[in-house]
Amino acid sequence: MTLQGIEMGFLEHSFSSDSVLITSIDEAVGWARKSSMWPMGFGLACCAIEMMAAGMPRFDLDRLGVFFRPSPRQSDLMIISGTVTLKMASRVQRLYEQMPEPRYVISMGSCANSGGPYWQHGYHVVKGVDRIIPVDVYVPGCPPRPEALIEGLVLLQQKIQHSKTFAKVEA
Amino acid sequence: MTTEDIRDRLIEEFGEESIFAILQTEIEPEIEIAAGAVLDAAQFLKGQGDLSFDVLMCLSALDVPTLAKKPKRKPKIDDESEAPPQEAEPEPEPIHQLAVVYHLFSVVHKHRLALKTFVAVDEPHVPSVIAVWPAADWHEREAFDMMGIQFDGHPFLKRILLPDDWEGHPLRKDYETQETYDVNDEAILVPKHTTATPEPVAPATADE
Amino acid sequence: MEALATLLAETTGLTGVPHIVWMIIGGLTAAGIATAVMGVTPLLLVYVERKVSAHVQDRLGPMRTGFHGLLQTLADAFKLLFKEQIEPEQSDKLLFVLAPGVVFMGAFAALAALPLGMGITAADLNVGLMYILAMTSVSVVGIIMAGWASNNKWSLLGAMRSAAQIVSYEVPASFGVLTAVVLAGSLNMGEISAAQSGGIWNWFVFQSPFGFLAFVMLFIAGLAETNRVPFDIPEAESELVAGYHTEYSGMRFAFFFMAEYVNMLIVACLGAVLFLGGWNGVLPGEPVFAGIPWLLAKVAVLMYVIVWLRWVLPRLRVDQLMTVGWKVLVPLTMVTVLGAAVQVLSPPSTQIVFRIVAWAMTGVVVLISIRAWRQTAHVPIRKKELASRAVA
Amino acid sequence: MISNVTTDSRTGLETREMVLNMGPQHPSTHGVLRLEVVTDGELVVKAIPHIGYLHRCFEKHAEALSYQTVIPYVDRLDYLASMNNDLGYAIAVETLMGKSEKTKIELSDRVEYIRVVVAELNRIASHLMLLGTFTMDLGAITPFTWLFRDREYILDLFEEVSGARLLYNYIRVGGVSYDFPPGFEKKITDFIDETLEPHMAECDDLITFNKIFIERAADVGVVSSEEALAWALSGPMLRGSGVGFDLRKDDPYSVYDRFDFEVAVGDGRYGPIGSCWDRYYVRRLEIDESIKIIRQALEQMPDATEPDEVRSAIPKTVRPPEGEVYVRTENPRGELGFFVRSDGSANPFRIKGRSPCFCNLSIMERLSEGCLIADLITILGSVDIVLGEVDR
Repeated sequence: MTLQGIEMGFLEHSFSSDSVLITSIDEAVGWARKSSMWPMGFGLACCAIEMMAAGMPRFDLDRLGVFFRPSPRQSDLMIISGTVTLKMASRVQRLYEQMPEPRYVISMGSCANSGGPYWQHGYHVVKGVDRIIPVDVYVPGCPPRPEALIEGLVLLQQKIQHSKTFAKVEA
Repeated sequence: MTTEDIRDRLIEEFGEESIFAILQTEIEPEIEIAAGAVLDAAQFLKGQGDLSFDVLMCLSALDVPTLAKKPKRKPKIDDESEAPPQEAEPEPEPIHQLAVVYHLFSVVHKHRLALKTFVAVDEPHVPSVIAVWPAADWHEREAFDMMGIQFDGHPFLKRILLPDDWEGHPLRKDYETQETYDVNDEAILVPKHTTATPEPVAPATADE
Repeated sequence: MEALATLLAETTGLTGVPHIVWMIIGGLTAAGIATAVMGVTPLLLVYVERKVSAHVQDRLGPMRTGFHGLLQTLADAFKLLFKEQIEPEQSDKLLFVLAPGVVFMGAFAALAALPLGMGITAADLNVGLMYILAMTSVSVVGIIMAGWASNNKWSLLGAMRSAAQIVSYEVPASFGVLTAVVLAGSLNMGEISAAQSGGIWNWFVFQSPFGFLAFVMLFIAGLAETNRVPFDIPEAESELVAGYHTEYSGMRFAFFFMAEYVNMLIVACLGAVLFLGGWNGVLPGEPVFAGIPWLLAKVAVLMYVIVWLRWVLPRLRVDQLMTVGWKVLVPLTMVTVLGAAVQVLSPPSTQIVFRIVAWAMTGVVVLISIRAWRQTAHVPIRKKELASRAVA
Repeated sequence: MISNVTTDSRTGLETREMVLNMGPQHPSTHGVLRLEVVTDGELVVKAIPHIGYLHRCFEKHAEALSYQTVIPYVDRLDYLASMNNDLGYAIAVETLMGKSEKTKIELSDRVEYIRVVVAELNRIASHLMLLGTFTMDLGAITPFTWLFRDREYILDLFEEVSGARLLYNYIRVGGVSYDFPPGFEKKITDFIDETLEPHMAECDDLITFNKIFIERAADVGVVSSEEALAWALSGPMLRGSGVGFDLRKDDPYSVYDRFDFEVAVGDGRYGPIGSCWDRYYVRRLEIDESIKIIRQALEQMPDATEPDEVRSAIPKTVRPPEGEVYVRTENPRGELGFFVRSDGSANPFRIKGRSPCFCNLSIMERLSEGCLIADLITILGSVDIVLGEVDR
């Protein structure tokens, strides 16, 4: 597929080239998406406390338009905040599948990145959430400070802004 | 009431074939008891007014595979009373045993006691004490999950922490970590402590 | 619409054009205005809600999208437009797609009869009030459709709760509205508002203690009908995930969201028009064009109270909600209707007593509210309040 | 699936119980708890907790690591009260070391006081979090943000002393990792005087004595004192039921016997003793008691005599003599016990953590019988679970 992987229905094949119009539409859509990232309010472990702290008065993710939604259907972003265990893995996968496109994943903390401190003897720990779902941004730390999570969100914003929805991408 | 007194009371009630040595006196008074006598002893300890151990603080399971290989461990703890039968033999075979420890506390008298029982690993049967202390419910399920101890009379003895399809009992000393696990019919690699590098899945929403 | 057509005909001076043309043009204009209101108001209200909530909670709220986050909800809406719309596999596809439309339509249709000023109504109906009450109840059908079609147990529970709640609170709301009808002697919103002209002392809240009580009851019932805290049990986030719209994504979810805010607007508007004097100012004899700002100001205050309450109160339980509705609000609103009738029939010389009681009640409630507001509203205000209490 | 079918004798219609799956992803299961809820409409027939979604193999790790390096894993058990966990573990290992004269560790008084101060500060932080999440479960969002803001100040203090915000790794076997920085005592008292105490008064105004809040929480999830003991409940769960048992008072560890404080007990002010409100209020009062302890500890604390005093007692390799101990301390959530068995080597032979949440949660199935879905959330909130500790 030459166009980007996102299903856009009738819009998908109606633009043929990288015109100024399409570039501007891309920019506008990118702006809207990056300004309004709604993560799923979904905590796993210790990192979830820091994720909550990031949404609370001191750090206030609402400044960036980040606004926690309880239902996966209404969220754009999943923050894997903590250790994913084998028992939990299928649930995480299902939640990811329930989210509508375009969807993004931030892997927060060492456990989600690679198993972290539980790498060595964790017989029940998934050694990195990227074994089960694709990840866009990794935030290191155990647990990452809220500032680190905000940095991760800003990185994801940049990624969204630069991605193309309508314009052709050189293969 | 000292630990000796409690042991004497227990021996009086259940006989010497069920109640064994005091394993430890300072900090944590601990009495060894035969697996078959656990439930009766529990009822006795809770019911007697001057004992009234009304709280089961903790129930722990232990795996003691090397116990018989190091016979000098036991005498240090126990000095005067008769030793457990499996340790009385002069040249013991290495026996793989499991143990269950009950930590009891009495809110009324503010005294505590630990009961310990040993079972063979191939027939790990201990009577459940749920009827005496309801708190034992989840503790026993956990001990079953982690160590594979069968609590006879437990109404719902299923795995509690691990998934139902898990193989083995991870806290046993001879447990081998399984290498893959099926998540939604898709095997996930559970790498052992090696230098294997994880292979990330390609993101569905590709960038650029 | 009639008034608008006449207004258009008079202002343009084209008397030769047949009246029906003006009716059509007027209707389209009114529809255009209503659509614009419908589209813009929720955007604005969501922004206000997020800002107010942030300030109540010692936060800043949206700051990065536009000046002080002014474009935040625009970005949200734009994003939702370009979002995948999921239809769950096991869902009832037709109902699932229809439900947001029905909910949206109910709120949208009710807007038609809302007056914004003297004679400025899309449809100036004789039974405007009954029409609004009927239309706001249509959305409950949509909510049940959504809950059923989603094939999700949380959605179903949310929808059932919502149905029970809206049907229950329709009764006290109607009685509350009826009190104003009795006091004014008309079902037409314009005439009810006109009956309160001539200064602040003629507003129903100040004219009659029953008017004031009915206003409070109507406001509470309105909170319940729009699923706002403390009556937000149909979408109780901590209990039912997101209630009846758990399975909705993208623009369909946005429809539910917008309908909720338009319903809030309708409740605030009803309260202002029926009891707070509508478009009449504080002093008698104000110019006609001052009507719209006055009405908007009153609506804004009521909206602020609705938003503020949401962020400082816990929520009731289902059975408590029913208790409040059936055992407290219904009898009390019945009393207000009867009381209003008594007041209307009693001789003019006794009216002064009713007025004094009404002023006293209003005063007490306003004072309590201001104190509560100072404790919760905004950091600097709250700090001052804390300091003053520490001294005392 | 457990599902009873009852048939109406007149209409012949079948009524089937609905099985709801609450969690592991649900806004108010406080992590990854899963409840299998059998409901009859809004009524809960039974709720069966399923745990283990965060089983991180703590006990297996502990067997493979040396005594000091287990501490980071202990931190991650109850990640809201790391200091208290560390304290419990350190005391357990020190008691085990004390079994032999050779390995006995003598702690200086300053170390003991530092431990008490940080543990009590962490207790406050943890309770602030609980009060917040509990009110959020009941639908009030603002108290949560306010209390979280106050918690941040405590985290600032911890950051200064240990370098970390959440998981401190601060209390070690045989001491603490660093002494207090200069002027730290004053910072603590300033924080308590100027921030914590006024803000707690504010919290009481906003939520503790809120009518709706009391209606929701009192008379719900009542645990009698006999039941609490039989199920081995501990901490605020036990004290809320009217049993004044606090390990700091009844089985003092560290230097807790030197302080004058009271044990908060549920008094059934609104409804029966042992309700959710009682448990909430016990935690609220414990914040005040912790403040008392901190003040006394800071007063009694001896000055630092030499720079490395707090660390000098830590041996290079901790090798306790053979034996077993079960040591319990009062965690914010209740009795945290560590069963440690040593075989004389540098690694523990077996560590079992007796986590308070694990035991407190086991009564959930009993408590949930016959309540409403909304009450289920209230009860779960009042149990105050941290899944890291339940699942270990």
